[in-house]
Amino acid sequence: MVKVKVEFMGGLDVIFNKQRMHQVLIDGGEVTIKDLIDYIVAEMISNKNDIGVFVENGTIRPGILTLINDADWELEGGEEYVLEDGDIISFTSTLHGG
Amino acid sequence: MVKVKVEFMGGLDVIFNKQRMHQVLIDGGEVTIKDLIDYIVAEMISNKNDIGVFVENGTIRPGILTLINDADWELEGGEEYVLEDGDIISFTSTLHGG
Amino acid sequence: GLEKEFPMSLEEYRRYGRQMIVEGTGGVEGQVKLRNARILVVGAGGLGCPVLPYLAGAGVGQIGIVDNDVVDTSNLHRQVLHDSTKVGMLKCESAKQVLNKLNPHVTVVTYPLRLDGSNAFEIFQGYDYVLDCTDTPLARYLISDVAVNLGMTVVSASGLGTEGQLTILNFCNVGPCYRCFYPKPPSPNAVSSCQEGGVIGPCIGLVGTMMAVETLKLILGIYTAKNFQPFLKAYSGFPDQTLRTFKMRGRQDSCECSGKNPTVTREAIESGEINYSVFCGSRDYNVC
Amino acid sequence: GLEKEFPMSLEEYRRYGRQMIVEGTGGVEGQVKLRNARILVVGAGGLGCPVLPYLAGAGVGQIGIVDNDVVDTSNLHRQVLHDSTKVGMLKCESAKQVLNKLNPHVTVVTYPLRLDGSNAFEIFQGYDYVLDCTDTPLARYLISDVAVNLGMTVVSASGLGTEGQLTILNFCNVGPCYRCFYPKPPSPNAVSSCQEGGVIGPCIGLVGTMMAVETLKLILGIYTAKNFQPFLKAYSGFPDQTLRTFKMRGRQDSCECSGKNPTVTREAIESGEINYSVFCGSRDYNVC
Ligand SMILES: [Zn+2]
Ligand SMILES: [Zn+2]
Repeated sequence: MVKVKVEFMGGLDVIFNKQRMHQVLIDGGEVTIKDLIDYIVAEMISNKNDIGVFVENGTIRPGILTLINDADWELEGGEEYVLEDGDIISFTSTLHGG
Repeated sequence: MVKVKVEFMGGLDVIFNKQRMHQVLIDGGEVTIKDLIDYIVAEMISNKNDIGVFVENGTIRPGILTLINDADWELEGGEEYVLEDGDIISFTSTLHGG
Repeated sequence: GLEKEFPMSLEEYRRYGRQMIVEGTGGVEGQVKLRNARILVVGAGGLGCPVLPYLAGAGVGQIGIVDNDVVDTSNLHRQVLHDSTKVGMLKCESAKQVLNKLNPHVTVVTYPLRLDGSNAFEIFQGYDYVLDCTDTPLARYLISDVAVNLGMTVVSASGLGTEGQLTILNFCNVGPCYRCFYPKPPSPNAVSSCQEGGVIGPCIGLVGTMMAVETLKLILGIYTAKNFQPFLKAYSGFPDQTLRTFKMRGRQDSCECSGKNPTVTREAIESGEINYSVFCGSRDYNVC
Repeated sequence: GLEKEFPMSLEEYRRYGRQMIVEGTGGVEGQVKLRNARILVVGAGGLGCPVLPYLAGAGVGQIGIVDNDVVDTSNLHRQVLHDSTKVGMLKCESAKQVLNKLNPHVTVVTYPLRLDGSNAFEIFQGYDYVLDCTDTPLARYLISDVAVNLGMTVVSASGLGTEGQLTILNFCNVGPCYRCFYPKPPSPNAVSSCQEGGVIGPCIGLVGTMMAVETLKLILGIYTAKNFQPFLKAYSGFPDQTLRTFKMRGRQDSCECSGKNPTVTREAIESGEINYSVFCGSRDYNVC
């Protein structure tokens, strides 16, 4: 079991009851970010029509950045990163307005 | 012995060789912020003429805020607060320009 | 009646529509709060220059500007609301001209005078919030003291070099005041002005822009007596841009202004019994 | 000669003195760097409005402004460099008028056109740095691609609602580009414009002001190939003002523009082989 904080920014909180920060507990031995994404889709998106805002073709939708403790997940192994207790996983939609 | 980070902001770094962040090791059992201030005055201010910029009448000069892990030291016991390993102690001069 | 159904003109809907639809602004209700708000800005310098147009643009109903200084070429790198054709003009008048053109719906009132204990109460009383965009400890104590005595909340900020600080004082008459943070004034020789220390235009500009955000949040009711926590924000522009939030002490019982046994009363301020020049020391602060 | 001894006029010393004395600006040498700098700002909207006067105030020698849109009342709450008397005027011309009055030492060049693959190279080539103050993914990919092909560094920012983001792209031809971060464009339906989503004036204004700070740091050499670390800054204005710094991936070997085997070449862009409208999808983005 692992206990992490999950954060939605850049307007993504809209599909999570407008709440930016969530405490998440996931059962299992080695829980990867990929598992977390599956968990979020299955358990946290209240309106199933919103799933396409978060994932596309089985992974995070293009235009969303994923951060592990404030570092780009590409620096940490991407989807295969194994969560540790206390990690903060942030998802932020890229903004385009100016 | 205690190991903390000491930070000088709001222009105070000028009297610490223009370096904002310092690693500090102090010997002793219970080391308070008061001990840290004494240590800074004795060991870290290179030009002794600058001491009055940092302390006045035996304590931090009026106009300097002291923060313990980003919280006002008044919330943490002030001068008597006992340092813990990993603490970040920040001193910032109050700015007046506008 | 009609006004209840259509509390704003079509032109106002058009002008403010893009901010009214933002989550948290409260839509039409929030926009009416902005229109009813009266904000006093003390200082039309490096902090006031970005604050003023964003408040006017947002549709704040009345903006007062206190400043007795005139536009100078040496200010223009950071005081970008003014311009080279206005050198020598009162800053409050220069600012008023720009704001009137930006948004004719906003009433702009100018006070071309130096704020002191004898004139501050009368000026402050016509406003809901005061923004401290000044540049001396003397002005900062005075503004906080007057606001506490009138029960007003202050957005207070400052900057020098590449750094800046921002706080909210006397929030709802329960938050800390300037004297709670700084019971003793700094020695005059420890205070640097922008004149001496210098300042980077967009660094002080960023802090002023933050003041505008805080002011909108106060007007729109984002801060409440329940959720407000005393804070001080510290911005640094060089070498990395960072913004830190420090959790600050609450209102102090021992405070001479906002505490249990206040001596910094309206009477003491207006009569000159509280002598700010003596309190802060005699050094002549350059205007910044 | 005289120019070496006195590289600036007395008026310039007076105008820039308060920033020249700030630690880190490099004094006269830094001021000459600013005067020799040519900065292209694409977009004179919510981000461009604070960027432009702070760059002009600081004494940047040449400022180019690309924008083919006209001033509209619905923009004025956030685009505070313009005003109600200029509704219908080209934003680039409106901005030029303000900058010319603010600082006559600065050369302002306007490009009242829509940036595309066929005109971007010619425009960019006259400048040292490009600031992306636009509002669509299409423009963001185009600007980054052209800059990479020309070896230029980009300061790129964006905002919506009460949030904003800022990054530096293709720093010194070693940093990541927009395509390194976003190899695939977002689906058009996932993109909100300020028109639809709304925006708070000083929130987008703060991000624009941060762009001005970053630009000064680039010109003054605060960033070096040694100390530069790829980053993305995320600002949030409501309910609490915060600024986070995310450590980002470096340049990607697999990047189609800045990688080992680039297909997004100058020829492919100029010929129209790279079709940005098709790449980003056909939805019509409203100008923001
Ligand atoms: Zn108090
Ligand atoms: Zn790339």
